[in-house]
Amino acid sequence: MTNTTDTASVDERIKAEPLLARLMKRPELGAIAGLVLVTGFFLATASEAMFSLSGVLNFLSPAAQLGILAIAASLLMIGGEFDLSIGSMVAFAGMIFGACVVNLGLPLILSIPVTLAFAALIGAANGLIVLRTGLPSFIVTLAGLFMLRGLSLVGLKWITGGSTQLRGIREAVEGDLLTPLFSGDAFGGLFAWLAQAGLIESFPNGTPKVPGIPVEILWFVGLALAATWVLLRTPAGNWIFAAGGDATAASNSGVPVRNVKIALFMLTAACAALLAVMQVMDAGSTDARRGFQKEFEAIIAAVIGGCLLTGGYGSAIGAFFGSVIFGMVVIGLTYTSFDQDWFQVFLGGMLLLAVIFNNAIRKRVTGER
Amino acid sequence: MTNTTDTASVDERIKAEPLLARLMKRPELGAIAGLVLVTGFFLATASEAMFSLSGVLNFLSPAAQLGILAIAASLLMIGGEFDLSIGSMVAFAGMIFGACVVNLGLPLILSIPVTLAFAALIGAANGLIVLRTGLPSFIVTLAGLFMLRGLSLVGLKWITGGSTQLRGIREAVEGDLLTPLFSGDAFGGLFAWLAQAGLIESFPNGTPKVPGIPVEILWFVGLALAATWVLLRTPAGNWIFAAGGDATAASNSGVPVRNVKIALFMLTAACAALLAVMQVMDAGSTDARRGFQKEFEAIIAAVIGGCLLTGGYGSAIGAFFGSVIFGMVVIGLTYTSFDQDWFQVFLGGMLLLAVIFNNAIRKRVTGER
Amino acid sequence: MSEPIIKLDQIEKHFGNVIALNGVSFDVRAGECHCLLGDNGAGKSTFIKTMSGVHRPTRGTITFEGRPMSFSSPRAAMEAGIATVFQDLAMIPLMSVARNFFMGREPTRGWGLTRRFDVEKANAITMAEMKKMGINLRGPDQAVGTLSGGERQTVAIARAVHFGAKVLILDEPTSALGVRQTANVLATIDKVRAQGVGVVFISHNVRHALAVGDRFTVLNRGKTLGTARRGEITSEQLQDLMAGGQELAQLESTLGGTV
Amino acid sequence: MSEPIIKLDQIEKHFGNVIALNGVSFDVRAGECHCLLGDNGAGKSTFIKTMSGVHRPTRGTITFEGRPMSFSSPRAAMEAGIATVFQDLAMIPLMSVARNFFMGREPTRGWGLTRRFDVEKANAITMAEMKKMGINLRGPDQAVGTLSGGERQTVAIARAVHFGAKVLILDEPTSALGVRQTANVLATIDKVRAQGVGVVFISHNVRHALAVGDRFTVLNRGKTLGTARRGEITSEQLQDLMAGGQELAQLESTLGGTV
Amino acid sequence: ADIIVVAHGQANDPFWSVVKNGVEKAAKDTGANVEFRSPETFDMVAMSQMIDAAANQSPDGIVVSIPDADALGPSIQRAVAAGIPVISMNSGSDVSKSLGALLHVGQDEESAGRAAGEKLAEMGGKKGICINQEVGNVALDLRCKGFAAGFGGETSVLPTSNDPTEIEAKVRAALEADPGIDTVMALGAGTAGEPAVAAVKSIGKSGAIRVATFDLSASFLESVKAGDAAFAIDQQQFLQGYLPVAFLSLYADYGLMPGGNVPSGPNLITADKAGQVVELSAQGIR
Ligand SMILES: Nc1ncnc2c1ncn2[C@@H]1O[C@H](COP(=O)(O)OP(=O)(O)OP(=O)(O)O)[C@@H](O)[C@H]1O
Ligand SMILES: Nc1ncnc2c1ncn2[C@@H]1O[C@H](COP(=O)(O)OP(=O)(O)OP(=O)(O)O)[C@@H](O)[C@H]1O
Ligand SMILES: [Mg+2]
Ligand SMILES: [Mg+2]
Repeated sequence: MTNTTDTASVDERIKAEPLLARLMKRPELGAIAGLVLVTGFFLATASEAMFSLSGVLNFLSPAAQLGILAIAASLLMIGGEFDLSIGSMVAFAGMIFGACVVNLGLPLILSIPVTLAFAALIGAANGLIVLRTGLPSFIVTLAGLFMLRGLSLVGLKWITGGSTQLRGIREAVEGDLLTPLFSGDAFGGLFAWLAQAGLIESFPNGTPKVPGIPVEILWFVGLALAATWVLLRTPAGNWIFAAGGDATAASNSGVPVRNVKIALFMLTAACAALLAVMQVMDAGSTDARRGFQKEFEAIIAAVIGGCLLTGGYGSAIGAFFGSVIFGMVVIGLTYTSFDQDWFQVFLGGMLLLAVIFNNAIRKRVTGER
Repeated sequence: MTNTTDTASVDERIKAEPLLARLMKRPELGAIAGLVLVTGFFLATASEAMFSLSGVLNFLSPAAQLGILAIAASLLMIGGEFDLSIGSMVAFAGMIFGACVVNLGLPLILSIPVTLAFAALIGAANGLIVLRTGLPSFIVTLAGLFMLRGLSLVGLKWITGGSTQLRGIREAVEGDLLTPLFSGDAFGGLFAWLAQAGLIESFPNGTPKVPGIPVEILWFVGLALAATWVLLRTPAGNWIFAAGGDATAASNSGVPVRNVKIALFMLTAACAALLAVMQVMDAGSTDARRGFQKEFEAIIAAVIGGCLLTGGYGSAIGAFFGSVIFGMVVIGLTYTSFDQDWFQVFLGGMLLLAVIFNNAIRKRVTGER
Repeated sequence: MSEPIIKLDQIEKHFGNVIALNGVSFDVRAGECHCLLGDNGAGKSTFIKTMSGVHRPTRGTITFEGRPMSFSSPRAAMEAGIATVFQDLAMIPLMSVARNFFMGREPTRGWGLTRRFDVEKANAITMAEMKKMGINLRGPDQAVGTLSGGERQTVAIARAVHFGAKVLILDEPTSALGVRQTANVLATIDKVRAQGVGVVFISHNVRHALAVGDRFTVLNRGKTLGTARRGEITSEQLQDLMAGGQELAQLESTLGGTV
Repeated sequence: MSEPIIKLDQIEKHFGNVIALNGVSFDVRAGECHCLLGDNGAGKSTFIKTMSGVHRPTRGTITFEGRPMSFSSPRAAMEAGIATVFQDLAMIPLMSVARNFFMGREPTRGWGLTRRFDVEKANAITMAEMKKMGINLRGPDQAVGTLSGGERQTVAIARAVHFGAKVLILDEPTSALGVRQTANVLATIDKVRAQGVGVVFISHNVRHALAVGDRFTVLNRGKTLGTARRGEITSEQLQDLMAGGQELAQLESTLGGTV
Repeated sequence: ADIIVVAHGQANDPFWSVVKNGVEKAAKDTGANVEFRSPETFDMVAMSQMIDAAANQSPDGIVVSIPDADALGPSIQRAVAAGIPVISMNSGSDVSKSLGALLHVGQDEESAGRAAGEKLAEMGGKKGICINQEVGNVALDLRCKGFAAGFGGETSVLPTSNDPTEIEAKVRAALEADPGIDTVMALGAGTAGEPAVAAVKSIGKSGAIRVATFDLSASFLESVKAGDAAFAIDQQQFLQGYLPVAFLSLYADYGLMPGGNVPSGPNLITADKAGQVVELSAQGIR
């Protein structure tokens, strides 16, 4: 071959690039600027209770629940599809799970896999319809949104004999070995010790004000790490980016686009079911309105975190930060002294500001125009 | 130049194509198959009152109200953008309009232009933010969704002194010359005559059961025709397709992409305001939840009608049929004897069936694979 | 010789930390074909994009017909009389051939509210211009996305030629073309040049460049290597310059001067 | 001569009412370079897409290594040992060069849960293969969308060559390449052919085809015009066939045999 | 008899599902053929169109709820003009007569709110929040308004979505941000009442902060029984579904109709009564 002089190592056509610029270019870290902005805002305006340990866990817990959906939704969006049925899936899977533990009396070790499998099956059906018909996933999963919501109502009424709420779940799962994995707080012992040692606040009776870290937060963090690992460090991650970037080109290059997409639909549905299990066990009951509009919020969180609606670009860590931003803004206003009538104005304004700020900082730092 | 033999007129590489196939290839007509399916379904299952004159107008009227939004949304989607704030805009513009006629006592000839201009201004702001920042319109107009909804609440409370409902609009616009253009029924005289002649049903007291054609239906049809004309027969239509198909390529080819997109955002917002004016005048009141989730339904109708979420493809006539299908399914259930609990299951199922049927028929007829 | 229609001076263009152009000067005169040559990644496409209003130069000046000029958009450049065939063609795959052909410059009929896109005229012109280039389209309403690579490229060239007013920029216009179509494009360049249009022609094919070029400017790694007039330079010298001045002897021996 | 690796017989392909291929037969043997030539829109790309599993033929049979075969997907064809450079390159613009290079065939490291995409290896191979083709990339993580046309084409070729097992299909691989890169690609074809790979080479450049081709099949309007061996046909005859058998004399005289 | 019910609440709303159960029971008891319809969201325009659709089918009676008299008035009047007997229920007691309805079965939202507010003030409340999970829904806004009027002390509205998790976090945030709050008024038992009880519990103030809710849910009633919550306001919406259908069917068959409005609530359910209601609530009857 030709003997070109090796100029790659010192290319005169590349300017030196500071570390910060290199970091901000990563879609994973784009949302950090928005998080900083929002945190700064609340530090300045909110009651200090918000950033006490219990206050932080209080807004992280809904953020985590949203995030479990948002991370899965972000993977699906990167893969080029939507799933609008995940909110309804939360209600539907909650019903299945409730029926398993209350009506059939199954232990968790059976109920949870059954619930997840059921959800994954429906996810696979969504995926198959999308791929078979070539219809946009928006419309197919929209039909799923309506149908699952309706079926939850019909099913709950049928199971309970007329009510839209199924109760008695907490009693049914009490004492099950798996319960602590899906509900309640983790590290209870540690926190009790810390409280005794006076390191964290406690009630007058000596029990810590914060009994532990809600398990959903651990799941949320774990899921974000796992999804990031898959996206960035496995062949499957490469396939997801490729399938979403250009399905034809990916398929022509040998990526099994169909399988990737179906797997993503299954994952998204299963994550919705996982959330349902946790919510139902925490609340002790489920009703037909659970998860209402969560699909929408999950997409919002993913987009705040830098996912493109057109697919092929985004990150799970972005969705993680997006969920935290969203959760913080939604709960945060309550800690401030603003008139609560302005809540929605404030919510919209903060979201827009956070995203614009992300964007502006990234452009400034990386020198894009 | 070279002298090629003229083979274009009789190209041996083209099979003869029946008229039906040529028609079904047009995005305008793709949704007809779904409409036929849905109509057939209701003919078979619904009370015959549904397809009486008054029954048809009854489901066409909500379809028309949705359609006014959906047609504008379809143009915007073809142009490659979304506007999620149109539902909230209905409430917001309704409030502005209500304040104009009730609180300021302005005549319609001033109130309506003021309302439309206000809306268009907000639309332009949406567009400018999208183009300036390069953020997806999804997230920008989502912020608009929250903010406008919140402002409607705050504004209504401020105007009415604490209530979220503004009343007395019917009285305020009564007698205004422009009122018949935006509310009530058209062709009242004709229908009265028809009833007298016994050609259409009438109440025992002799007034026709159907007092006329609701004006929103006329607006709906007019708008669909105008939008179709613009899309297919004007340079602006070509620019809309180009801007949505590939903004960079369009801009490189000399299409004023920015202006096109801003104009579309303004149009969409103005159509939402138009709907608000009609709804408010019809209902005589407005409240902070008007238009709730209409943005979503408008997108659904446009997608049923064949618009792609990725932009660059679709039609206004498709959105027209999509709205009629959606309106028919939503109201149609009222005429059947299905249990309301099953409504959502039914709605989702019908939508999916209609879209799949559209698709299958088109593929079959045009021989695509 | 006549004054240049457009003249670019010391153009630099940076993308983030990438320096794509590092001081390039270039001009085109009426009635000449100025070839822009160079290795892959030398910056040719980036350069002509700054010329046609797509990119704004990071540094450097543009003079159009004697006046300093900064095109705010491709549309502005177009209105000033610059027509471009981009390397990526700038076509909308979902739109029909005729609509792509007239995108941004639709012919109209009627006045006021009845002013409309003259579809019949657009269709007729498209078919005729394509046939001139040697492509018999099946119909003007075929989507561009279903055309073959060469057919698509021909649409882009026919479009630029049809609207080309003062400067015609062609970025590797013949890369996907068949023998006959290539001959037609080269003949077309010859023809419009004779009509006083200034042509900028980018190619990797030395023979094509030598066939129509009046001047030859070679870019290398974002910088100008120099400009030569027709007749001042041999095919071999040009080829060496285009390859970045590197030795081709070894290859040429194995493949027998085929490149 | 050896048995063909892949043999296609009387292939037809219709798109709706468009007949793109109307009975084309073709085969490739191990260690030969079979050129597929023809006018724009003749159906070359459509034909090689049926060969690599993208399209399913409307009619006709495919025989792979002696057994009838119908590839269900490009992945299946790839696994059977067919590597293709498509005319549109099949790259994802938003993804990095290295990720595109290994798309669908990622190298891994570790076992079980720690089995992961070996990014370092992928990066190193990508840089090395690109340099072999004459392109010095700035870095393996540059997005393909920001590469120049020729750089992008080189990625696609380097990828196919790297993975090419039994058949290597190249659809106009040299169209956007510079002088040096073209020479490299032709030399590469020569090399892999010597290793026993069957090469299908599509080009509009008669010189490139003659430089590496062993056999030449010409398509015209969806049909085979015939196949010739190297040496059986002159450059001029081939050129006439490629232009659909039409007179080029007039053009050649004005442009002096440049095409 | 053919009777159509058009309500503004959705079938999957726990409150309205009880109304619907009442309707179904009445249908079974009277043998009438009854259909229950409601728009997908709180949407007055859609609801008026549904009333028109109902009138088109010329049933023997229509039951409607009237949360917005201006918007629904013309449709109701059209139905009345067409000679269809109409009974209003749940909301609209003030306008029912003037629109031509035969009578009204229900509770006035504002006065129910006032009753709750008075009771909570009597229990010692000084500073309260009203959790509104559907701001802009006039019926819910009226409840908060009534609560504020009856309570007398300092009150504010806490707008939320209707996601229980979010409501719990927000209530907790509100209570932590302002330790002076001693009263929480929820506008729905399942959506807001239960999470509010959980929030109070999580900050260790069960009993110290009084939680009350509109409507019933079995879990909330158990909290009432256990002393974690103060009371629930029952408007016995089962009756709002049952009675109008029964009346209309009797009217159709025999021309019978009571002489005036039927108040179905409010009915405060406190710890002593909670026990007996739990089971019925679990079955969707209360
Ligand atoms: N948007 C961008 N961001 C970063 N680098 C870019 C961008 N656009 C171009 N480049 C880089 O600038 C250099 C010049 O690209 P350009 O497209 O101008 O080359 P070219 O001379 O047209 O090459 P070819 O002959 O292959 O078409 C290339 O190395 C390319 O990678
Ligand atoms: N999806 C499609 N739908 C309709 N027609 C198509 C489709 N794909 C290709 N064609 C038509 O089939 C014919 C053959 O196209 P093909 O891309 O195979 O040509 P080609 O020989 O590769 O030409 P080129 O040299 O220009 O690349 C063209 O006329 C094209 O318009
Ligand atoms: Mg280039
Ligand atoms: Mg081709």
